[in-house]
Amino acid sequence: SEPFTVKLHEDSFRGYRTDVPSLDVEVTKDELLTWYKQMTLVRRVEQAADALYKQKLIRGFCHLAIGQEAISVGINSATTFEDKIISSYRTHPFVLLRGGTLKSLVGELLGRVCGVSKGKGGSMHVFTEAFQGGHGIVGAQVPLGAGLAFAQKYKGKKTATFAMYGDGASNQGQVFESYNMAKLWNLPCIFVCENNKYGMGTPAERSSSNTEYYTRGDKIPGIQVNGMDIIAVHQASKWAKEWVTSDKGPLLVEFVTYRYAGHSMSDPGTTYRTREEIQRMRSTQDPIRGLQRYISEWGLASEDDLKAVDKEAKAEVDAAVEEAKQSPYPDEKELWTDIYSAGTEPPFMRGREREEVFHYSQL
Amino acid sequence: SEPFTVKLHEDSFRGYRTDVPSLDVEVTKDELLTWYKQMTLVRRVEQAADALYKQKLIRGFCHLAIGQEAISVGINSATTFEDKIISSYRTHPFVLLRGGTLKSLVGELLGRVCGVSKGKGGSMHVFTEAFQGGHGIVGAQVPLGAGLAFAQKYKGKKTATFAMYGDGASNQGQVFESYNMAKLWNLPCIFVCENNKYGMGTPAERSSSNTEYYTRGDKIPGIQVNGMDIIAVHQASKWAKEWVTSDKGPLLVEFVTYRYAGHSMSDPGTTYRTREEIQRMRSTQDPIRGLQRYISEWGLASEDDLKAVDKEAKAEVDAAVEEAKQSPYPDEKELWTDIYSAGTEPPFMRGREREEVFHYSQL
Amino acid sequence: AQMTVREALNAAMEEEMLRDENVFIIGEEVARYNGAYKVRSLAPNTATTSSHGCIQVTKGLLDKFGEKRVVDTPITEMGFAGLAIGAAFDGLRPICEFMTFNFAMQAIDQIVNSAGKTHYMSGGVLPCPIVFRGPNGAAAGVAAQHSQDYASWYGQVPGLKVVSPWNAEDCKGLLKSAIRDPNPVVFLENELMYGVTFPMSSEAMSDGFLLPIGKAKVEREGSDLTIVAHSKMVGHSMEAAEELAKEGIKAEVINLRSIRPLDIDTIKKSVKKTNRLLVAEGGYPAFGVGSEICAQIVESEAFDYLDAPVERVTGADVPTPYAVNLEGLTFPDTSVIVKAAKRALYRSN
Amino acid sequence: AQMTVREALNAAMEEEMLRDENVFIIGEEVARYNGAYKVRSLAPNTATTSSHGCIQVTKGLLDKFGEKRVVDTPITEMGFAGLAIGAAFDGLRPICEFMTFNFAMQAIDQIVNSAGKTHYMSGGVLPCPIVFRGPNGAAAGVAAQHSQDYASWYGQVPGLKVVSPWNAEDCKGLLKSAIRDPNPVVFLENELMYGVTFPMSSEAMSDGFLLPIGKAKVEREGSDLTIVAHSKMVGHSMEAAEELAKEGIKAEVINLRSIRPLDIDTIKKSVKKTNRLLVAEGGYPAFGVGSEICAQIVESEAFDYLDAPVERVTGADVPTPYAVNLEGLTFPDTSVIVKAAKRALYRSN
Ligand SMILES: Cc1ncc(C[n+]2csc(CCOP(=O)(O)OP(=O)(O)O)c2C)c(N)n1
Ligand SMILES: Cc1ncc(C[n+]2csc(CCOP(=O)(O)OP(=O)(O)O)c2C)c(N)n1
Ligand SMILES: [Mg+2]
Ligand SMILES: [Mg+2]
Repeated sequence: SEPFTVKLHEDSFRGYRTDVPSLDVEVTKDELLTWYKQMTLVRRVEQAADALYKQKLIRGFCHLAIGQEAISVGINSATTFEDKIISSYRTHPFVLLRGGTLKSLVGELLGRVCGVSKGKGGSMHVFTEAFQGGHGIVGAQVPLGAGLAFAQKYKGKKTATFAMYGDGASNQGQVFESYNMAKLWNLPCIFVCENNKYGMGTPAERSSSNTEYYTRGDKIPGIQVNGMDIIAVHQASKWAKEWVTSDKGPLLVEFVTYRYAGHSMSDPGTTYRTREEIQRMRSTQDPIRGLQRYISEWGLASEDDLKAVDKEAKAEVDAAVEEAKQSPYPDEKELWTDIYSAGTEPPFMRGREREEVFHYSQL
Repeated sequence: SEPFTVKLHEDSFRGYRTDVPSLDVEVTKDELLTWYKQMTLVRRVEQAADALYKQKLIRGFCHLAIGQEAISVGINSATTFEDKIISSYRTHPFVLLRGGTLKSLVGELLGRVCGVSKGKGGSMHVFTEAFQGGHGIVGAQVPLGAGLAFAQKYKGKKTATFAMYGDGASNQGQVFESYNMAKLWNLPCIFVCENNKYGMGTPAERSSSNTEYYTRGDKIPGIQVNGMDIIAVHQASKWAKEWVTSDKGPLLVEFVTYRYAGHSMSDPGTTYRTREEIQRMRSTQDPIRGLQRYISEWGLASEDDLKAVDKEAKAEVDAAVEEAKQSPYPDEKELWTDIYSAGTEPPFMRGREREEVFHYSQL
Repeated sequence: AQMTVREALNAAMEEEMLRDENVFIIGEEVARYNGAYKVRSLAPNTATTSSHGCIQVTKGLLDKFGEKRVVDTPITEMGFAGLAIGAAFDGLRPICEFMTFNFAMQAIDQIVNSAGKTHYMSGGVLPCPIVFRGPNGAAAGVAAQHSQDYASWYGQVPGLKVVSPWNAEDCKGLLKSAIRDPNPVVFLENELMYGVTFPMSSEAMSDGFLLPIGKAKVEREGSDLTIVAHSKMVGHSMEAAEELAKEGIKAEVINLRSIRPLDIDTIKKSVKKTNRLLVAEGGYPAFGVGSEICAQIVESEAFDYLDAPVERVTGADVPTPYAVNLEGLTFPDTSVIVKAAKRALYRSN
Repeated sequence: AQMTVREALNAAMEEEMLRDENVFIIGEEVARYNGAYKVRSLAPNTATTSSHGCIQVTKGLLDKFGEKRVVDTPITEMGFAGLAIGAAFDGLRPICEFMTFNFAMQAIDQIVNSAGKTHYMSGGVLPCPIVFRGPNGAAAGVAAQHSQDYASWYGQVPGLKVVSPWNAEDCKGLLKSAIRDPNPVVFLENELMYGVTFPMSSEAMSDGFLLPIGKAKVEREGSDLTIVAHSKMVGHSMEAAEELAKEGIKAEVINLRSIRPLDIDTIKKSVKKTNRLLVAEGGYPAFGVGSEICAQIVESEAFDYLDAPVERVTGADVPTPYAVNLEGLTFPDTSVIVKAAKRALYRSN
């Protein structure tokens, strides 16, 4: 479809040691509708996860990205599968956006063999060929991301890495260590702080002596972006990718956003913030409704069209959930695979007592 | 003696998010002569360590502070023994300045029982009641220092902690973690970067994407100080102590200095920098000669007086070295003491084979 | 009286904070956040949700002692552990909580090198009275990075004391002792146990109740076989002993309580009586608690009393998988202990 | 031909870098600094100064391969280890050097959790072909924080392979295999060995020379007693065997080479022949290599062949002291091995 230019709200960006991306964004109807569909799908699958957790079909931790959909969809929209994205445990959306199927995502949450990680990783540890996970140790993914960027540069690729972390994670020392190396070595790394205002129950001001996360890279320039506006996220991500792939060195990008649900499924999310605050964010900032408003305003689709998209997303998710539920648990042999690369294992490994021994010749 | 006011060179200080200390410094003749004596003694003892190492009487690592004497002496001059100082492995001077004797320092280097750490720590691990060490893991001492400051605040003391680290160490993540906590909690912690331009063989520009170390605390104000001028160091340290004890929160202080010798005794120190550079620093910036010039200029002591000080320092050091050499090695029982606090040990501990068992009842 | 493990830990901290102004708690979400960081535990005989991050372990302490003494930190394990150690160097008595010991791995240099070795390296000048505590080992369904058992790692380090309690009395008495100990103590809790209720003697309810670090407890006497276990595995061992009893086998169960110092004397004494030894633990098999106990027994006079090989029941040698069926094969339970116990008695195979 | 251990390591890296563009070296002072970070080694039969920080191990590689492939880092172990792992996730083959494994403790979360477990947690999606290398255990006179042996810690973790070579052939053949291995390999060198010269077979000199990870080597055959050792202790064990031979005792010496996988089969076979086992290592005694080998032997059919308790010769259970006389009591040497060996043969006591 035809590209046209829209104008972002003037508060969409703030810069530190740099100008900000243009507020004029070229988009197409197809793009906007795709994003709408993707964000809707993401929300639906998170809602399904919520339900599955409550039915005790998902174990352990389960962190939902509801409210933050514009970020995954917007970053993805600005990248190809050659770019790298690495993030924390709140990353179900990237599976859908970057090569995984609904079934493979839900299957992972249920610990089934159809899961993206064969059921071995669970909600926090999801990966695809084009999404480097899915990491549960807060902050650890940031140097890993710098390493992905290092490899891109090493290989002479004109691609970017988005190394993502939260406002809470931003205080981890290894984040600063990564900034420093990326700047010293001019790595094509975009450090993305997904500032959803809380790290678990701790508001940003109580964890971070500077809550303007885009300014925390010292000599590394940064921009702050309205992370609730998919078009702003798209524009910023495109601009950031352009920045790092034109050898200007690393960049910090802070997306200001909000998580609607608790930190993880077991957190009601209302002891450390007010219901009013949550309600206000939902009603005034919601990224899906925001895009919906744009679409209507610009006459790109009717309300019914969008409702149909939503309905379809729901149906797809429901179907995937059913399919995933039919998927078997991993075969018991899978306990032993992937500890080492196939073919390079020791002859055998030990189970819980001396007679429980798995010989790889059994595979 | 009578206080009088001297004026520092206008380049002595630089500020980040703060004004700088006054260039007018009130000093007394006694102070200046004391500092001269202390710096001289420090240098002499380091030279003795150099010789002892070459005689193979000092084992392992041995890091000398020659060239950097103004920093330990200047910080010490601005503090009492109630203040805390914690630093890395280049810390022989603090033993002398803060309660240890020459003999106890040299004894430690030689691994004798008279050593400040009973011979168990060696050159890198020296401690006194008023000096909290002496730490060999680069960067680890910085959060420890923040913790000392935390305790000072907890106990309601109006004292300060100087948490010191090098230009190389400054990139350690835990340094940034410490900055952040100190700022969040308003700790009376002075983060002191002793920038001697190199971390081992790596010049500052190759380790640090920002080499203006005093600006790296983000929201924490900082000052840069000419670390080769004892009066500037004194003034800055006094000002810094005043800052943190008046509840203004933490502060960064960068002392720009230079190490004349190699990184440690086994480093000739000339492969990664030129002999000319070293020579230039020695001849134009030397802290002892600098103070000597002030003293002569202001007529506080004759050249002969100062020579006598130097001679006395040398004699004292020589005597201490001889005494320390006479000190026995630790008793074999000392292998087992101080693993746990006395009286709280397990009944016994194991040596190298099952019959080598030490029973604490043997003590 | 009865108490959950969580309540016992909470009581221990409260009592010691009342007793000594210098005791304070520091860690992530220890103060303001009220029990929201939970992982659902699917283990039988635990509440359906058990706290992760121990928030509920420190619950109420903020209200009682204020922000000065109950300190929420940023997510900076190395930094706040180091800070707590520094505070201990100055004579405070920090209780440094890790949401789990898996996250403490980021801080392990501070725990081992700064806390564990500085007293020695300073010839006694710098003391380090500190407790590092939090859940160790696996919770339910949290996968490999969140499920490691660090008992043997910390247990290897001279300078540290390492405690791994099982029930509510253990937790109360040992945590209080750990807080009063002038040395760094690593206190390894088990998240799956937090919600479990145990009886408490009136002695254990008192605020003077202390259990000695470094002493194991014979939880059940027996003459046919010695089962040594720590943490959650003590419960499984007790269940296993019960099952074995049905077949007339009298198992002695030793609750290790401390990993360092390791109370080998109590084990030796038991082995001399039973002539058979099984060690049960939840961690990886290699270089584990069972290996060390086996080695110490073998090199002692008890070796001559062994009528069967020492049996080790351990976690499987795999990174913990998420899928419930695979996870089930990863950690030992009562039936695995029973199986190995019978083998030691030559009643199976 | 002859080579020092240092030269062998250097050659292994050079050959593999020539062979595979994706191999690169990253660490502190690996590139520009030429061998200046040294600690004086007072061990006999080593040069008086031996390199610490392995600079000399990477010597010359910068000139040959340039800054792209020989990368000096800031002093940020956690960060650069994580970065190297990330690069491995994308298919590069980093050799991540730590000045010593004592400093790697700051990065151990990355090594264990990110490198060791991600392949499993991702069901095989993210591979991690990386080598972490550097000196492990004690150098001479560097005190407690700089002297720890991490063999058993890393050896405990499924997902990692762990190598602990002794001589120049080991170093060359095993490091080359480690670099080609598609899994994360922890490669534990010994600083006191860097300067020691060993003969090299012509096979070992060739650039196709690979030794299999996970296989031990019988360095000396014997029938009276099995001595198992790794790293520097292999040398002491060989000397001990020589001394024992003077008294007519034929000791078999097994060079373990790998800690994980642990080649228990070779040990079992030997024990069945000799009926006596001694394990020598330089690390702390508890939860060590000796403990694990003892446990595995005891629970195997070899148990029935044991005519004497398994002997463990280890570092003493103390934080390493600086003073030369105390340090001397901390680490085992040939005489301690001889003593324990004779005891196993009932020739002493
Ligand atoms: C090293 C480490 N410490 C603590 C935790 C427990 N934890 C998991 S998520 C989290 C909060 C992170 O907050 P933030 O970075 O803001 O991300 P968000 O959850 O808001 O997306 C904490 C403390 C962990 N997983 N790893
Ligand atoms: C964690 C850690 N990594 C590496 C080392 C090895 N090391 C000792 S001193 C040093 C250089 C430190 O430089 P800097 O901080 O500038 O201090 P300086 O020696 O110049 O006083 C290094 C890399 C160490 N001791 N600890
Ligand atoms: Mg957040
Ligand atoms: Mg320096």
